[in-house]
Amino acid sequence: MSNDLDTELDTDETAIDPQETETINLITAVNRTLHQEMDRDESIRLLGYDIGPLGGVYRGTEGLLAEFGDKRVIDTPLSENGIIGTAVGMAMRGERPVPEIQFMGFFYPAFGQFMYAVVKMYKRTGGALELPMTIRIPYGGGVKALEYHQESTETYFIHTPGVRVICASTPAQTKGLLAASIRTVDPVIFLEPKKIYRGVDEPVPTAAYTLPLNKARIVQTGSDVTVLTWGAMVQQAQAAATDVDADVEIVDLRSLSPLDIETILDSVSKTGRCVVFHEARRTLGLGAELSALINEYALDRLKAPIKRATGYDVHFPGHDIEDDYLPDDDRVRYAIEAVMSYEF
Amino acid sequence: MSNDLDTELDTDETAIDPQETETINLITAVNRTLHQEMDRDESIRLLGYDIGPLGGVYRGTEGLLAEFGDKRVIDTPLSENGIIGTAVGMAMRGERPVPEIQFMGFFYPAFGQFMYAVVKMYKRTGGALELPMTIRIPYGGGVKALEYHQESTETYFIHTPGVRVICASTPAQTKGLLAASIRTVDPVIFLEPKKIYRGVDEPVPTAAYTLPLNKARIVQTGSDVTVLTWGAMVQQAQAAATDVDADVEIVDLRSLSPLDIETILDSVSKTGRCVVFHEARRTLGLGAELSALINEYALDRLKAPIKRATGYDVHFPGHDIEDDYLPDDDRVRYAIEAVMSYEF
Amino acid sequence: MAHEMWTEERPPEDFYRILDPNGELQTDPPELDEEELLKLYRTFIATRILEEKMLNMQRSGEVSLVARTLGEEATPLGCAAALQPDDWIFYTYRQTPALLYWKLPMVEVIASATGREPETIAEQVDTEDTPVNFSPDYTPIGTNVVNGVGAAMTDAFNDRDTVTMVFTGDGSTSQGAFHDGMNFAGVFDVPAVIVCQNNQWAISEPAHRQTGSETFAQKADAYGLPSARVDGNDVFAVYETARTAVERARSGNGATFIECVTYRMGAHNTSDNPNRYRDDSEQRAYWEDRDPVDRYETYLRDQGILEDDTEAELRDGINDQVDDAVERVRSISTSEPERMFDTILHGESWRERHQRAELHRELNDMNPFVDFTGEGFDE
Amino acid sequence: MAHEMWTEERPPEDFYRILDPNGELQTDPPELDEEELLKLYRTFIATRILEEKMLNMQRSGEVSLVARTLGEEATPLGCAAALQPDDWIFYTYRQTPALLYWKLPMVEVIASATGREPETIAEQVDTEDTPVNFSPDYTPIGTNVVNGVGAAMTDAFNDRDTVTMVFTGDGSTSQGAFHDGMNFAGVFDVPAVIVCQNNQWAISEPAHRQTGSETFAQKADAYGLPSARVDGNDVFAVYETARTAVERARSGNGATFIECVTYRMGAHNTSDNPNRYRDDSEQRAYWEDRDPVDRYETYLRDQGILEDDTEAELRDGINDQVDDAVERVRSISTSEPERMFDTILHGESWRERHQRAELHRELNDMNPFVDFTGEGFDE
Ligand SMILES: Cc1ncc(C[n+]2csc(CCOP(=O)(O)OP(=O)(O)O)c2C)c(N)n1
Ligand SMILES: Cc1ncc(C[n+]2csc(CCOP(=O)(O)OP(=O)(O)O)c2C)c(N)n1
Ligand SMILES: [Mg+2]
Ligand SMILES: [Mg+2]
Repeated sequence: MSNDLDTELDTDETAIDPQETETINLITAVNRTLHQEMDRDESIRLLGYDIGPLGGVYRGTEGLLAEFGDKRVIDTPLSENGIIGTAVGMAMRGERPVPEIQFMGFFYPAFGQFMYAVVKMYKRTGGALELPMTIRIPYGGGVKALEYHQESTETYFIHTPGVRVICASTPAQTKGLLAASIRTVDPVIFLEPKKIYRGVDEPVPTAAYTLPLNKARIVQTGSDVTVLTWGAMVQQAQAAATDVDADVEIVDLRSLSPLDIETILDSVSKTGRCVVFHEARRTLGLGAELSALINEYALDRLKAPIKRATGYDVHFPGHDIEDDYLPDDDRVRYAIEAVMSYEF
Repeated sequence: MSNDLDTELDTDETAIDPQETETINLITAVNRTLHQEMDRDESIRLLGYDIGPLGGVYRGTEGLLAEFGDKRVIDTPLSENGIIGTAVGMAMRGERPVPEIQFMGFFYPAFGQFMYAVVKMYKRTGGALELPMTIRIPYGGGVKALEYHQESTETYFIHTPGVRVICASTPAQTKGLLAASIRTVDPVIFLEPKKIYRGVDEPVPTAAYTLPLNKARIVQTGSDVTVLTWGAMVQQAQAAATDVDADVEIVDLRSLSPLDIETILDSVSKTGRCVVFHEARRTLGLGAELSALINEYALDRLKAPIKRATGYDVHFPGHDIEDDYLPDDDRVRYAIEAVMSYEF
Repeated sequence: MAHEMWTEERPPEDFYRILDPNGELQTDPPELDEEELLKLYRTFIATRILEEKMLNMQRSGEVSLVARTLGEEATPLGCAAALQPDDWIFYTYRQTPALLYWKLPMVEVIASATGREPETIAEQVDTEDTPVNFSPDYTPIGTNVVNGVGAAMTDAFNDRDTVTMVFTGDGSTSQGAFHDGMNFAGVFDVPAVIVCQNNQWAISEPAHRQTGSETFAQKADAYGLPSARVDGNDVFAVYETARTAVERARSGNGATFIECVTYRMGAHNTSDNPNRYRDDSEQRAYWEDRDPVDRYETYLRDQGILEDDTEAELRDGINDQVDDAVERVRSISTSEPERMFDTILHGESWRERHQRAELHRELNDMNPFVDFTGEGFDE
Repeated sequence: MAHEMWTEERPPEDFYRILDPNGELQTDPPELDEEELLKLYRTFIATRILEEKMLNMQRSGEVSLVARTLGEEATPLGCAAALQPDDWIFYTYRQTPALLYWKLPMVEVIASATGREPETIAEQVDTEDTPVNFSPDYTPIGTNVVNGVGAAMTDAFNDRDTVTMVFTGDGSTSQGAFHDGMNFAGVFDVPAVIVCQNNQWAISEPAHRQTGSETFAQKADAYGLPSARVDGNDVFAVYETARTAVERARSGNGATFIECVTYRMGAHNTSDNPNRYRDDSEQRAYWEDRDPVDRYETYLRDQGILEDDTEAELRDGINDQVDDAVERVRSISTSEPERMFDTILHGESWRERHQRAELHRELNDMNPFVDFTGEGFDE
């Protein structure tokens, strides 16, 4: 068992020294992190299709082939199950593969390897074999792409024991969380909100650092209502917060599995109201679990029902109406207003 | 579009004439139903491995090969994705395939076809192509079998739009629900609680009949607390109900997707207390959605938090401790007692 | 920063060929009358004009994504032409000539590239029944192979003489679904023809990164299926091979796998930039010399079947047809947002009804979250 | 009610064979010294005795499920014997001889059939390092093929001369995962040997229902891998073929696929009853004549390597070893229920801590649902 696990899980965020920073977007943060981590640790290999000469359809792996060669940046045949399954084999031999799934909607053919190997190897061996691997997956809508290019089906991962599910919401978060994911001994699904790959820049420390994999982040504190969210929705929640007549606390979950339930309960116990805000379909989207947990452990603190500002229970729709599907600052604002308006 | 859809969805249960019955178990009810339906409709074909000469590892298809021949009872190569994918092709050509997945834990390699074809074809064609197919899946634990032979991962199906998820809890329910599933125009995942395949017999009408696919069943009415459950847990809930100091209402959901939310809300609004009881892991098990729905639409009726008497968030454990994992009448009784004891 | 490019390998050219790159016959041409020969030509040209138009529409934002057939047209065309009415085609996104040959209205082809909600297209475009049946198009690769084989299984079981043709790419052969489809095809002796349109690229991955096998054709061995390997830029060779395979299927002798060797002249689709991963200065010239349309046109002219004025007339006709189709597409309104709830399941559930109402309210500036009782909204 | 049975087809026997069913050499035997020859024999016998014992334990309820190797022993044995220390084996549930050959303690073999929680076994049985490394066993078929090939990729990338051997069944070749593993093996030239232990049955499905190909060996063509097809009941032929493949792999020339033709003499496992689907009166006699142990024993006796007293001694030794192992297994306690929460993720989450406490309370007759604040229980 890795000794520094707890360090990676529990990084002290305030200790990160932002002396030197560069202002970059989220996909560049992914690229920088992969670069730094691969430099640091020779056992890291990237696998996926279109990650080599092309540098990834979103350019996340740009330049890495030239830097590290084709034994560490491995363009594979077009099989997601093959990618995940061979990555497992590598991790079984002590390496740290970082496979990429091009779009979340193409993960499904790999579901066999995911269920049979990724999440079960550690248990199956009674702890003898650890499986450190980080599966990078761009996810989410808002990019007017073809079917299965806009999915937000993290529920399939979250319901499954044996894997961490991490999602970053800003460039700086991405760098620290991706590095921590790669360094931890558990398999990690690392979700990248591709809608904000570009367009939102922020200063990011140039040195390597990790952020905790087990702690939600309070984006802003507030006393009236808690918004639980993650990924691309975080900034929409921030936008909505400026626009409502309520003091909004925003929690960026960061770890979707396991959840930082303490932070969640603390926040809702304080505010007494909660809105969950996510892109995924509503039925059994993570909002369901959050709502159920709060109900179980903080019912008497609730001043209003928990509302879920989410996608609808439909297939991701055509381009012409995808904006009507996607939850946005308006939708979360409505939800905040609704819970604020409620009286027992 | 099928005209008799609504009939299948909405069967009037009281109209079923139980003049002639036979006392059979659940797996025999499956067998009888397949037999009768195949007799009725030539476009029904069964696909799966070990369903022909062997008659299914649980004997669900026993005798059907001899009766209907190998063009209607099709032993396939050992590929779940191939089974589901070819069944889709058949349904696209106007047939009504009834593929069997031997154990729920072996569905995972078929997740590609499930997500890409089964649940999306109707939508993808803008309604031009219906996809009537019923995927039979034995599920659940309590049989001391190998890994992946005891799974209860219905969440993966329920979170996915475009498919009905039906689960039967008794032999008579099985017959009516399976017939209705086969007759409806939507794709259906038909879950069979294999733990009670044998051992629990009841009188079942010998004539064919259907039960509604869109209505939960009130197993017993009560005024203090609602237990929401399905499958093999129903009878455990009944056992627990006799053993607690509370008037328990038991709702057998039958349709896990879409949910009969009206019946659920009515019951909990009446009792003011609710326990969800299922075998699946807790995090994002269906209990989460049920709890969230009640919170959203009946919070002010709640006299206590909703508790989830479920499996734990672990891999299904070894034989020696599986009984400690599985929710049973004790666990649901504790949950009932807990919500009864609660005071705001 | 150094930039790596793929080295391309040319596949062996010891394949079946009738019409060589210069438009000269190497052996007897298929028995096709003049009308049929011109129909093939017309489909070639129609494909180029239509796809060119769609490319322009993509640039101007009218359609969202276009994957062209450029340089590969002979493969889907020759294969599709070997079918008969009532047969089936399970295609991907790179078989425009097959669609046009069997009269799928251009308006549908264009409309589906707009990314509109499918019902909108279905409702606003009068979809005519095509002589040959088409599966819907689907994005996830490999999926159609299994579905097509399943469809063909029903023909086998029902003793129908319908043939199902399935198209797949070189890259797609790596998917488990390809394996499943091929394997079931072999076990159940289905009346299907499975075509690998080997354009040597899968987005940025060259064919030699997909498989260690020298040819794609030999993949059929694994399933006990006969196979053929043809010059995919020679519409005659493709047609002849497909015709034999179709006959074999129709007469109950099972499925055939055909590798058609061609080359993707352009980008994977309009969101791709091949200059990042392939240096095709050399390859391009090589494959331009082997262009499927050029050689066919040369042949037709040599035979006196095609003359300048026939060509001009034909092009005019197609241009008009394309313009009409574009007009029709432009007249399709965007979807009603509530469409997203349609054709998911039959019958209306509580959940669907409630979420429809939520969306309706949101679109009408009413708060969609104020139902606290489950009784819905009274506006 | 009429009952349908499968008709069995005998696979072609034009495979590689050294030792014929009568124990006579058809060609030169492999270069193995007497010690090694006796080690093979010993492993054969140990497998039969151990599996027989486990069958009894299953009947008496001590172990929960047993899948035997009966009649197929030469395949895993000959293959495994071709490896060197530090190599890897990715196996299924039907390679007992490979485990025993490389000294996996019998107590582990038996213990894993008890269905105990894995940590319990890991903790209570001193697992020694075996000379050859074993993957864990896993139930879902096909999975190990991809994992094994991935493992071999690391050897290729690191220029190590380790060889990975992967076992798969005839039925398992139908899985997409098999396709993936084979395909990656071909593309990345991995140092692996993939063995198809074709025992002609997959539970109730005969091999001719798995694939339309005449042999399994030819499946390698699809991936550009060399293949061999051998008499899987001839330990010499299996060994020789595997040895060549292992050398090929070790010297950096890539993977080989080997089909070993054998026959499943018994049930799929202890929960199966083959009389329901195969009428093996005729087949059984045929394959009994080809038994791998009989022919090998005949050979050893003919060579004067094995005598009655050596055999008796060896059997006694094995019996003792098995008895010891059984005793050790009997001494393993059942698992602490809380074990189910172990080795899922590192570090303890709120959820895990809370659910552990719930279980603890339930086991101690305390209500596990009375935490209404999330602060846990104070007993
Ligand atoms: C399951 C799945 N994985 C990945 C993709 C993304 N993708 C779309 S097309 C394509 C390449 C396909 O290559 P090929 O089969 O050769 O067809 P071509 O585009 O060359 O016609 C990829 C990887 C997809 N659509 N589906
Ligand atoms: C993915 C998956 N599907 C189904 C099963 C159930 N199953 C267990 S063994 C088996 C047959 C395997 O046959 P084969 O590969 O020939 O191996 P054999 O048992 O003959 O050694 C099946 C279907 C499984 N374990 N995994
Ligand atoms: Mg291609
Ligand atoms: Mg077998």
